[in-house]
Amino acid sequence: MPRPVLEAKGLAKKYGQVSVLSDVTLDIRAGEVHAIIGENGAGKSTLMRLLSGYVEPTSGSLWMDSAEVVFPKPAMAQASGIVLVHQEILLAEALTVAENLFLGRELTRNGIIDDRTMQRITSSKLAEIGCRVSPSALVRDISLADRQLVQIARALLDNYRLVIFDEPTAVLTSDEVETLLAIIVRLKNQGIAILYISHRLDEVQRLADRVTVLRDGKMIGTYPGRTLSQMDMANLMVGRELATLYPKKSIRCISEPMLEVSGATVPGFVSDISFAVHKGEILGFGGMIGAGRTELFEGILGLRPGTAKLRLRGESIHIRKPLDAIEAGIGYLTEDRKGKGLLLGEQLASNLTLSALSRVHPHRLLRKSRDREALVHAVDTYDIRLKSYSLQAGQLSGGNQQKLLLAKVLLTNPSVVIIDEPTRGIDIANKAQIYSFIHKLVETGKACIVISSEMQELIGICDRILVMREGRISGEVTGADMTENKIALLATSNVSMSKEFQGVRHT
Amino acid sequence: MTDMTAIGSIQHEPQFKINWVDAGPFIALAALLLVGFLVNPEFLSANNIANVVTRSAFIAIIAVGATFVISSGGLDLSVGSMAAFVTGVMILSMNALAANLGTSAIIAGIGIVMLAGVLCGLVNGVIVTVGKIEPFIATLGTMGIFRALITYLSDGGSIPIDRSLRDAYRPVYFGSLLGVPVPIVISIVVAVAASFILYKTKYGRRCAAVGANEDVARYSGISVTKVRTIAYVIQGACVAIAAICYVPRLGAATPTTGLLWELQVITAVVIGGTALRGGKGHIWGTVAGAVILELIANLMVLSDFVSEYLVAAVQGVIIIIAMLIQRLSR
Amino acid sequence: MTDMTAIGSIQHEPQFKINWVDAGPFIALAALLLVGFLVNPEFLSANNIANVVTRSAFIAIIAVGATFVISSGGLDLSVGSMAAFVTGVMILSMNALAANLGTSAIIAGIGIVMLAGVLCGLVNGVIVTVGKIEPFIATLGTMGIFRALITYLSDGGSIPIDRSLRDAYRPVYFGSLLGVPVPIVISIVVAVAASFILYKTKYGRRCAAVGANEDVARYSGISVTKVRTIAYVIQGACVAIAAICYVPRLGAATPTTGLLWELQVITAVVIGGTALRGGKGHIWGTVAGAVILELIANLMVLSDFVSEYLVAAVQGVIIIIAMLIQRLSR
Amino acid sequence: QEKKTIAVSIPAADHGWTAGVVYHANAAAKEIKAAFPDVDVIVKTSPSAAAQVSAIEDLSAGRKIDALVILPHSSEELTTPVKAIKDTGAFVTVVDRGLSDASIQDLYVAGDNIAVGHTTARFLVDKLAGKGNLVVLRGIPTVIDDERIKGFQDGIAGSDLKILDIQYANWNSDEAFKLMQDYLAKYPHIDAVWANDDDMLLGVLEAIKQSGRTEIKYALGGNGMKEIVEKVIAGDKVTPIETPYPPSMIKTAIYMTAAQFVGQAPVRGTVKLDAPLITQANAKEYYFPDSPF
Ligand SMILES: Nc1ncnc2c1ncn2[C@@H]1O[C@H](COP(=O)(O)OP(=O)(O)OP(=O)(O)O)[C@@H](O)[C@H]1O
Ligand SMILES: Nc1ncnc2c1ncn2[C@@H]1O[C@H](COP(=O)(O)OP(=O)(O)OP(=O)(O)O)[C@@H](O)[C@H]1O
Ligand SMILES: [Mg+2]
Ligand SMILES: [Mg+2]
Repeated sequence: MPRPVLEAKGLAKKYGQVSVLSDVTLDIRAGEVHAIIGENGAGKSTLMRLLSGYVEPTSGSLWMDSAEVVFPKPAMAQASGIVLVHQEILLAEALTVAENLFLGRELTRNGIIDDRTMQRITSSKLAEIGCRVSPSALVRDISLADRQLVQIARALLDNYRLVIFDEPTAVLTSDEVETLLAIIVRLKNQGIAILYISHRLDEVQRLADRVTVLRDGKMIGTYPGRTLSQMDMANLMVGRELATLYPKKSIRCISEPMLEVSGATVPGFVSDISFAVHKGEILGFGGMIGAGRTELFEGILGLRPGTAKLRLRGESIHIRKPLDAIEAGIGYLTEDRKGKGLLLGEQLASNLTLSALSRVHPHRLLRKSRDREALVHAVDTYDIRLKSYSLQAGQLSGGNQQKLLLAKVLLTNPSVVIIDEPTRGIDIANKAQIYSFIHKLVETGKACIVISSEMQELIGICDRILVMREGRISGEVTGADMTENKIALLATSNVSMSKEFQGVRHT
Repeated sequence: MTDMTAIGSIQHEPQFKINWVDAGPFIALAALLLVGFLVNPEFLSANNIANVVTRSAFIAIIAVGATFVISSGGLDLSVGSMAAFVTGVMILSMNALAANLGTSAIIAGIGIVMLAGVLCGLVNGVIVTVGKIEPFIATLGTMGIFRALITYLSDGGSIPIDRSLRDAYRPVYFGSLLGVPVPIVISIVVAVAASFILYKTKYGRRCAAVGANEDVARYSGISVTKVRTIAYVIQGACVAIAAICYVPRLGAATPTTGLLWELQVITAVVIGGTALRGGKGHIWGTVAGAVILELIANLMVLSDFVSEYLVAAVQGVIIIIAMLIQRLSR
Repeated sequence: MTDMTAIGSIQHEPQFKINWVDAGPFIALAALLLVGFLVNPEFLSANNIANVVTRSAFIAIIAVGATFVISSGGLDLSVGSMAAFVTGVMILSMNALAANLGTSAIIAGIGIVMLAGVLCGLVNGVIVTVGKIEPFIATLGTMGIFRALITYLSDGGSIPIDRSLRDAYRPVYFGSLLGVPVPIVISIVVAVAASFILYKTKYGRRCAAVGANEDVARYSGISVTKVRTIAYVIQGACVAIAAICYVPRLGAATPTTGLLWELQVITAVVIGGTALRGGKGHIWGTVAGAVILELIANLMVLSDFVSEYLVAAVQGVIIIIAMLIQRLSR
Repeated sequence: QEKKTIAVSIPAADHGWTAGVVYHANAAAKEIKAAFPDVDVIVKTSPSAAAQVSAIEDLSAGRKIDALVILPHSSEELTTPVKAIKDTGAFVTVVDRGLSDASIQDLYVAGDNIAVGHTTARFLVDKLAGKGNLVVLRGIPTVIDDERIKGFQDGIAGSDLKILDIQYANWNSDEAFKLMQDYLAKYPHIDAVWANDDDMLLGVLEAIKQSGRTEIKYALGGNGMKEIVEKVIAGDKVTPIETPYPPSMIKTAIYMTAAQFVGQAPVRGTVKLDAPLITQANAKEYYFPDSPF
């Protein structure tokens, strides 16, 4: 058995009185992929931050090569060969990709910054993990997925002994995931230790040599990876038997168009797209990263410059600014929860009610009690796991932030709900909850648009899927046609569309 | 499998909780009062404290407005010149009306100055939000503009209030209500109204949201332009209110009226606990900050240690120490 | 799966790219020169332009330093008083040494003022980074301190340079090198050195990173404290260099030397395209910004349209317009 | 005949007295331009010594200047630039503050700051019978302020008048108001106050009025502001006198300079304005109701 690269003994973390992690003991060996799984808020990210020097443990110790080590700063962990790829993206938006990649370890020649070499290395590192952004692009201007890839590239730049990935695939599409997994296998074969967190249990099953399960801040145990089925893992995480993931597709009467969009154009991203979503329908939007799905909807909803003709319940509406959309009853859940979704430094309640202030507080005055009621209700409905109501949004775990954001959007009581990556970073048990929630929404006569990079998810819940490629709709799949192959084909090649897709179906 | 009851015990907000960010400036204030008393017992005499607090009223009132602007992520350097300008406008119009209206020209003047303040604030707001110009530069520009306008209106000299109005108007600075000097009463009213707006209305929530993260605010359906413009308008209104208290004090507007008030105002807001990069505003902290500044100046005069040349240095040191106390007490 | 080459056809990086952020201030500068020429053809006379550019050297040099501070997410309001203070220190020590050293006292003075500038910058840096005090307040405090110190040193009057040194020192402002006035040469040297540091060294990269996102910088193993402190030290050194050019021009340090320079400096930096909230700094833009400010003042003197009382207003309007041009040209 | 240009460089109107200077300079320019079409007068104000140096450079770079009338912010800083103008052959008139090198000045119209302090001091020594407690307000730390204070201190030297306190109030009435309030809180007995400028005196009087204190026998200023001269005319008990330091000296200087070009008798040399005591008897001579100051 290879020697452990890093051992944790009795690690615990408390924030004030609240214990978020207790008595975690684990070892990570060279050349293994060690997966950590657990529900949202189980303490996975906290554990990773403890191991890599971002947070100091309340008690417990870390050992490397049979000597105790402490990492008061991330840089010291990195010096010892441990690097963390964060769940939340940590890059300086105003700097370029290459500058971010080499931040704190810039290359110089004769004391002069060597941008040429850095850009060249950046290009090749990014190409290696399938990311095509220019090294001189500003991080501000690249998509979330690309940012995640840049973050990963950062961790692969040096030869670390232990690379920790905290939900690296949450924002990636399947092809990128494949590339990443291949890289992880390669690292492992080079004798590097990998800690891997994911809510996509299929990845865990494919990759992990050992799996450690956390539940509510406690260690449930470490198991040999191949012996566990996905269902076993889910049951261990949750502590009870789980039902099926996707709700049964009910037969709903889908006829009346709810939102019709025609000629949507977003300069530089999307040209002349038309589609309609119907009452009671869940419409999926698939495609590769950069297909322009996010931009399409941001353009339609007045969040970025763009033009489109809209009809809601048959009546034409004009959306000039985001508020118009909310007032018309169109809710949009952004894919960038940290930058555009939540005020990380604010209380949960004020985050929750921010876009629905007038609904929650029908009177002139704000009342704390109404905020509180809304929060308790949301925590209950969306099963947001938290230890205290008075936290700030940034102190929630990633998945629970996502749930809070969903609650925030639905609080405006929209009749058309557009969800960009609905289950990004959400654990398997809660995914099922969110799916059933979406179903309940459309059963009450609303319409729902789901943009997702997880094809399985789209197939699992949608009635119909539109696939985008390079700013246009390249095809539509329904019913039995909804297979991963079909969608992937439409998303990546331009040959198939002529036969199967004759434009948007209007009813 | 363990049971589920372990989870789900969610802590409610502690019943008894001191908000240390809010307490910071008051602790600094208390420390200052103590030091002052040790330096010169006169410092805590009712008369002296009343004087000092009364004259901190202008800065306090304007700083309350600045709390909105700064909280929403803006900045306003023009407040001092704006105060001078609207004071000039007010006096000129009162004087013009005095012949016909008698002392009720004061009421008209108050209406006019409020209008002028709101308009000036609107101009600032529009330049910043619609023109999308860095607030520092935009309001530095309008600072020059307002200052030039008052210089122009006064021909570089002073615009004194008409004799016939002077006595009727005097109590607004020198009078008292139930023993409390009127300017203090006014600033308390302004601060109460402002905390009400900032903490109890939707607008206040939105203001803090815009300051904390513009994008999130926008995606939440908040009009950043509108919220920030309104903040500047509130600032303008506060400047006008300060002008209303100010006029009876010396009875004139001059090109030096309100000089460097902007620095004092911003300092008061920051000492009060509001971050310059925006986010939550602390109205009462701001008021405490304004009082702290005035007390420091007062302490300088009452103490005998400091050469007149070094007053500014000691003041600088005390401000830095006050900030340290404010910060450490969190 | 089909092959992947189909993706990535939307190219966002244009082949031919003018950096408009960098060009902005120069476009504003060009517009101003045009307007100036229309107002008064004398404006573009070699003599006038040389004068204006020469005297913008002080602000330009200090603003180059401020570009570091602002880029790293800080702010320095104390530069004007610091300039007065170090000028005073320099003159006093030169005068004291002149008796023994003769004109080489100037060399000694230059050494002393550089040391003084660096120390003052260090004080600012340490208060901001170690004391963790909002830069606005910290440097407002030291602004008072430096101002008081020069008042104290000069006994409220002025500190003139010794007659025996005056002529030897004169060329540093009035001389020229290959036909270019010395202060222009010095500011170009400073700007070149600064662009080298900001764009070509690790420190410069880290400076921008600290300003763009402190947390990310810290997590990347960059010492935010160190980077920001060094920025203030650079600022101090630049102030000292400006002081060196300043002395021969005015021949004395007074308590009013450098008054309100801080506003001009910050304005120059912002007009130059560096954002006040930190991030990438634009050295040459800053220099252009300083020249723009001086040109506006010059234009005010050369044009005859504006009542003397309204000069500040017109200046304010022009600054706002310059910012608009700068912003729109992106 | 060739058109002559007179450039006038003065401080910007940053408080009452300088505002008066700007007013009188503009008035003189207008009158002269109207009276003598061949003489052009350009008035430029500058907020600081450095700006004034720039303004002079600009004026001379832009056109040929036949005469310069300057009220310098400070002597040292402006000597060299004014000399440069002189070297182009211009006639140089200096007002109020002499340059470090007196040979540059063709004409010098001088105010006497030392006398402002000294005259006031002698009045107080006399009226208080050489005994009492004084508080003093200073302006902005500049040479002008320095000289007034020095004159005052020399004036009370040898008497038993004691300066309890002296602080800066920046020639600003608001700050003077606050400072006086603090003096009143600090000192239970004050016999007289001297604010070295009338702007500040306004604030002082308001503070005294508010305090209701009656032991203060005199509150004096200086500069000849019209509000204060009115008080003197009215026979005010607390402010019975005033020392002039008339901003109109700039007008005198501009006229005398213009005489170089239009008059028969060119004027050179030094014109010293004294600072006599303005009392109820002569106050009317110093009262200009139309001036802003
Ligand atoms: N700074 C903090 N202060 C208080 N509580 C915190 C803080 N940071 C995290 N927590 C709490 O710690 C718990 C564990 O969070 P963590 O981010 O480790 O969960 P996670 O397992 O990574 O979940 P997810 O799958 O949703 O990312 C959560 O309940 C969270 O609210
Ligand atoms: N060829 C390309 N090279 C570099 N960047 C690209 C390219 N194509 C797209 N992008 C980046 O991708 C972004 C568009 O992705 P967008 O988020 O719209 O896609 P999406 O379909 O919503 O994908 P997802 O939501 O799955 O990330 C743009 O911001 C753009 O910067
Ligand atoms: Mg996590
Ligand atoms: Mg997207």
